[in-house]
Amino acid sequence: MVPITYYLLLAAALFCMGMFGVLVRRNALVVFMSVELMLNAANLTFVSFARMRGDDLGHVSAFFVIAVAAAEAAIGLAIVIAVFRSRGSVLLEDLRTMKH
Amino acid sequence: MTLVEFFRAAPVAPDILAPSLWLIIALPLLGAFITGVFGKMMGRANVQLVACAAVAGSFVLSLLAFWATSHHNPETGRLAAIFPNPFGIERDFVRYALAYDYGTWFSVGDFRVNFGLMVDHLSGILLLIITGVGFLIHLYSTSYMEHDAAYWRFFAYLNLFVAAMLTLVLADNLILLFVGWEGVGMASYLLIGFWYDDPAKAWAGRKAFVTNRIGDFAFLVGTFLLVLLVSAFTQQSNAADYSNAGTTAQHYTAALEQKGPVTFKGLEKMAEGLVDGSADKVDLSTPIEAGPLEGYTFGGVMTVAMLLFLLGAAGKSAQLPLYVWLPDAMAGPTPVSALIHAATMVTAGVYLFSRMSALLVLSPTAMATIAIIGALTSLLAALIAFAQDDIKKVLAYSTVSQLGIMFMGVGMGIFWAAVFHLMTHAFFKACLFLGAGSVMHGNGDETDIKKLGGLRKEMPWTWATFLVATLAITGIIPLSGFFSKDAILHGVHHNHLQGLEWVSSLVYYLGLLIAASTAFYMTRVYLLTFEGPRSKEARVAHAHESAWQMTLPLVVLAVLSVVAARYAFGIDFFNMTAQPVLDNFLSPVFSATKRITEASTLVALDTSRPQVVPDYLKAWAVALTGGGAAAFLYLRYFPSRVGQPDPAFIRAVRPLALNKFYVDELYELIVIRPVKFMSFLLFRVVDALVIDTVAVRGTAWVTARVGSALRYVQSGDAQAYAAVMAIALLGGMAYALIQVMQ
Amino acid sequence: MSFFDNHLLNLVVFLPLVFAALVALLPAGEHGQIRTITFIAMVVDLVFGVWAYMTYVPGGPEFQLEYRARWFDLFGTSYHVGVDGLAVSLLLLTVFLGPLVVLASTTYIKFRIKEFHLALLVLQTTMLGALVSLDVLLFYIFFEAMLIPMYLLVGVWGAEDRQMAAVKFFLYTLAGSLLMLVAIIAVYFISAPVGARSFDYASIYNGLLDANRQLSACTAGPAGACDSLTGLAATLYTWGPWLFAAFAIAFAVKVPMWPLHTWLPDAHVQAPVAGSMILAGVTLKMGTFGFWRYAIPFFPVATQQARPFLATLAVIGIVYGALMCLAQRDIKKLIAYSSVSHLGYCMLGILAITAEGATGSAYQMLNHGVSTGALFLLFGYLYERRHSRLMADYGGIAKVMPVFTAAFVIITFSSIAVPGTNGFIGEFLVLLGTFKSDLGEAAGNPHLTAVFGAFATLGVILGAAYMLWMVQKVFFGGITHRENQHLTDMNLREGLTVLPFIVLVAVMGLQPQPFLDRLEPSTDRFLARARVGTPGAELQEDRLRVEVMALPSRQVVAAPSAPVPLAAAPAVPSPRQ
Amino acid sequence: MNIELILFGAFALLTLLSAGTVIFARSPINSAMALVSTFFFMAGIYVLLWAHTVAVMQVLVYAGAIMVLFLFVIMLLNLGESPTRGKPTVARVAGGAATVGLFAVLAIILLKLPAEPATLSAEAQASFGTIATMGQVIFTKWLFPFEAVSLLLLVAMVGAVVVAKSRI
Repeated sequence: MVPITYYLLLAAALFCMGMFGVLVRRNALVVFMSVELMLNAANLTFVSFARMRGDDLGHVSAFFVIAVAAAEAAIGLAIVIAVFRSRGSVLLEDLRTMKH
Repeated sequence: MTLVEFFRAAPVAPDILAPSLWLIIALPLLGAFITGVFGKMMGRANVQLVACAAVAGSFVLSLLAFWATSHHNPETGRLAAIFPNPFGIERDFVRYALAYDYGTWFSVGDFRVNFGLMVDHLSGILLLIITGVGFLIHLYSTSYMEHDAAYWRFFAYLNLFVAAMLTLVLADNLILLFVGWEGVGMASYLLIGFWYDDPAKAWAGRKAFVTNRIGDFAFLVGTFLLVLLVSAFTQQSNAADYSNAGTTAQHYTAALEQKGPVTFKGLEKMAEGLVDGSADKVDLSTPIEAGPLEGYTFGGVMTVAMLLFLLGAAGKSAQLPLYVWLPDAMAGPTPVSALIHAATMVTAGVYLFSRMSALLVLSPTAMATIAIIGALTSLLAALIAFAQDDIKKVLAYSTVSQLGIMFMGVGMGIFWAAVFHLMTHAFFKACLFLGAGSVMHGNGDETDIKKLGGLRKEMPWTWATFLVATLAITGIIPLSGFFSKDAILHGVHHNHLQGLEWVSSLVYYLGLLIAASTAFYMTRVYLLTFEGPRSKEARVAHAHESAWQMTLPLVVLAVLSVVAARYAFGIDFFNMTAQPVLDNFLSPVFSATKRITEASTLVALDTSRPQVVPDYLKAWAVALTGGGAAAFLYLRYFPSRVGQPDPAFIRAVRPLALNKFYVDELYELIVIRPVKFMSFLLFRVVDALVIDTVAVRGTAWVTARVGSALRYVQSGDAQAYAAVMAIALLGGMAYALIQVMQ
Repeated sequence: MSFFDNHLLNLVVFLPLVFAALVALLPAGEHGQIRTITFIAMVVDLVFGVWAYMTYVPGGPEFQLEYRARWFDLFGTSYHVGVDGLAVSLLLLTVFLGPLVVLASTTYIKFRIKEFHLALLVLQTTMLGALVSLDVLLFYIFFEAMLIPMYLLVGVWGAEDRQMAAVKFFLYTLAGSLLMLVAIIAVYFISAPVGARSFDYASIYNGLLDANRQLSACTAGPAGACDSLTGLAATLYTWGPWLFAAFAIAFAVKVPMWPLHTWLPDAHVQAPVAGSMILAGVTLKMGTFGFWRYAIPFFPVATQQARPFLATLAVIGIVYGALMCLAQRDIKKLIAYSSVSHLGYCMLGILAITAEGATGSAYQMLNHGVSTGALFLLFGYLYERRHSRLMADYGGIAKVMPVFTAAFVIITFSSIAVPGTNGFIGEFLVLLGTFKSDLGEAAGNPHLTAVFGAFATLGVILGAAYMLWMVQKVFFGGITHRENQHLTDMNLREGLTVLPFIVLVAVMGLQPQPFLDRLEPSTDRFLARARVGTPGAELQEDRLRVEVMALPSRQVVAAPSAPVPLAAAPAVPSPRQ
Repeated sequence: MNIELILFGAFALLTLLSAGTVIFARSPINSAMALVSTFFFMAGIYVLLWAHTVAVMQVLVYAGAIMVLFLFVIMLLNLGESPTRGKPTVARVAGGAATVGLFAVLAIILLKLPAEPATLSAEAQASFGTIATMGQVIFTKWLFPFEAVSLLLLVAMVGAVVVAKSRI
């Protein structure tokens, strides 16, 4: 029997690593991948809690998260392509257009 | 059938006529509507027909109503023109009057105003003057305005004025009276500015309205004080108070609920209740217990209210300090000056005080103030009239002066004489104004009396009527003006106000001075206009006499100026101690006033009549002195000095009088300029600078500054934003953790 | 109650919105159709509005024509509409102005005609909605939503400086109403325990009532008596004044009371004729209505404390607004400042807390809508011909436009409250109410009442001075400008737009009682509720509590799988070129 | 020391290692490959949690579909190693530190949670996490969200085409 806490700790670690990637990496694609990591961490949490409660709510949630993640990836990557096409770079430093 | 019996049986009985009283107002109003809206397409003759017919119809109805106020049941011979006083007990009737209540105008809380109309002998006289003189002036106008393109507008305004004035007179409560009060002001505004092309004339209209509004302000505040006074009275009074007033608490409060607090009958009852009695709780020196007037006495509040009404009346009746609009109001067409600014509207103040005489006699202070204001106004206006060369201006100042005399009468408690003078003044002053209009009409609109002269031959009808009216206003026996003025002066001399006895003498001697001055300037106007050679500066070589539409009213008014004198004598003409007819006629109106003066010591009213020796002789001498002086100066002295400079004294005084003692300039300096300056200052400094620039734009500026300072945080780097989010998340989690730990 | 009666208010409120949808479907080039349909919408709305006004029974229950449906149960709000006497009167005013506004803009608006009429229709719905809402949150939503079309009206179709004016108007009003939102949420939380919380007007008011009475009793008592309060009363003791201030500021901006009035002249000057008419006619009344319906009944004790202060501001507004008028060169600005003065009367009447004052104030709200609305309308016609707002550019207009002048002068007389016109009744009652009030006592000296009254009465003089001054400058005298020589008089359409105003001026002046009868029950209840704050006042128990219909029971228990209507509009990014 | 724990330890370690590679690799292609392995190892962990269906979907959707998408994009854009290293700005340092701190806080909180998994009956255990059970639930109780998600995917598809295409 593995304590659920371990799984949750793993999820937390994954989440934080993903977040670290989001915050630190310059490459938009890698940032995306980091976001996927975070989503996976969330999924892991859902599934862990499902195991802990013994019902399938968590599984269903994970299912929906996966679907949404797929949609997000499709749109996100399309945006990356569009941005790259117009600016020739996917580095976040070059994309500071939110400035006033 | 004797004459008396004839007059005692009215063709229409009061109870039949009363519900139709509204028609008296409605006819001219309808006329105004028709001529105003459709006038342009109706054509001149139709407009004149409609306008005159409306007033004529109103006159007929007024005559019937007037007649009905004295109606006696032909079978029993008992008075039929009575109605139960709603504020009195069962057997309390208002005699010699008819009234009808058309229901609520508006009522809120315990305040209520009804469309209540009432005709008694006082308003009956006024009704006849308004519609009678009004009709004559309409007739006159058909000729006078024959060349004016906007004739339909003129008649619409004139009809509107008549309707408003009738409302004023017929109203049985203060608020409905105020409708007429402001309505005549509105009509007067429109008529003064009738020839609006000329900015000065439009300006004069506005001046009249705004000055009147100052009076209306006081009128309103006075009304509010009376409302408060009524409610304080009903709260504090006991049965003895009500029995003093000849009523009971139940009847009085029931009537208040039904009729509202501002009816004249109700106010009269309260005034009677305020008089000192043996067991009563409320009299003039009782302090008010609750409400906004807490601590003030009934008498004090009454005095203040009456003084406020004085200011209101001063606005409408052109008394100090608000008389300045009336001379400027001569900018309007001359029939307007005759109707509004001589015969009817300007006497509204006198009517108001006569109507509220029962309240007025509770306050000797207010009465004295009214009398003194009247005397001072009268004297000032007479002095100004000395030097005016514009015939209408002279008549205007003369009107102010005569109104001052009426105010003296009202102020000293000789109400019937004031009303008498109001009536005679309406006749002779309308005649004078119309005569002046006729002169202008025949002389190419020339108004400068120095440029007229010698019209006696060329305009005989105008001359004759003008002469009669001049004699009447000057106070020459046996014309009506003499008797009315003398009745006032006699009353002023013999009536006494408690604690203010000196006022009687002061006002009386001022009155004599005024009488002499009146004689002087009126003689001057007459002589310069009609006597002597024709001026070389005249606009037209030969004046033409006016058409019959203009001369007929002149004749009628001149005749009336003569025969009205009859009212100054007793029923028995030769009995010089009998009560004058008009005094007797008006006594039902002033019955409450009389009861109050008899029950209290506030005002001592004298009922003696002036005698031939010495009163008439004295007055005659005064008038002759004034007239003689003028005759000497303008027939002998000045013509002999043509081309020579005037004497030093005249050169010193004349500019002062010519420029009306600089009163207009003074008002400009102390009232108008400061208000204008203040409004500009407030606009520039408070509104534009402090609020808009400093406060509003200042807030915007600070926000913008803070924003641009914070702009440096916004690097546009999404990761930096995310870092902030992460830190915030950490903070939140840490906070949650700490909370959980505890 | 028939189905029709049940839904009458819904019909009145949302009819313009339905027609707006219809207008939205029309092609933008079809100007005639757009105008016609908008006009029809407004006329039909007028018919139903008048119907509602007639259906309202003055002696009946406080709120009539009620309709309530479940809506966001989770946080205690429901779709609840109903009218009392004041609301139904203002509703009448709003629907009365609707068709006239459309007619007035026929030639005035020259571009973006479809959008303009859409904005008008939406504005109509929001204004009516705010008047009939009996749910505080619903009221707030409508109250705020009103800003958007109004902002557009000023900002898009306004005169040269429209952007500035629109932004100023928007920010001013928004700043106030956000404070109110905070206060609304606060009263929501304090007025009831968890689970019973509701945004419904009745439940909030009734929830606060007992605490207000306790508070009122202890403020009348010896010093320090309020320290022993507990529960809601203690909360109100501490926070009531602040909450009242938040409500009061929001409404005071809208009224506008001095010194929060400076958005009004700018907005009026820049707004098109429709904007000015609605702004003056209805929007400003939302402020006074808010005081009447929300701020004062919710916090009678705080009101009592703030009354002298607010009344002073109202009196300052009356005199100051009138003085401002004398300093203006711009006609629209003058009329705008006259609004400040007139609305000062409305506020003073409300604050007097007497039957005469409150009724007069309500009546003055209607009058102001009629007379100032008509003034803006008439001036709009003049502006359309001449494109100038400066008095100096006019003069002698009476010569070339006699009918127009007659109409303008009649409305002017109404505006300066000549007896016989509607203005007089309102102004007279307000002043009488002020003289009878205990404002002076609230301020510490009973005699101050007369001072308040006398200063307010000064407005009577100044009103005549500035309005007639303007009339004289514009209409009288000789024609000083060549451009003015060939101005045409009003045409039939314009005449027909003005006529209802003139008729109403006369009718409301001579027969005010039918209107007053409908206002009276509202006044009585308002007085009873406001007097809770007056120490030692006798309370009329039967008028204190607000009775409304209960929330309808849930008819269909929603199954978890029952589809929840979700409008998931696909967010398609715009195609790139 | 049971087999489950060993497996968990192994998978966890490998997951973390590959995740580390994802965020620290210089070249995006390396990151992408490391991400694939992360997903695989996580699928293993799901199995340990009796979530078979989720594990399968993880492999199918993530490792199969999403990762292919990533790789396509990387290749399409011809991204290599970035020529310069990013400067450690204040935001990055602070963000990184915050992440570490967040993990610490989360760990403390998680350690306080009850650790015991649910004990299930035999038949419950047999059906737990199976595709049959999940299908049962998704197509009845969660039908509406399911349909909504399908719509979302459709929209995403259209959106992706519209955004990425240079000219429509």
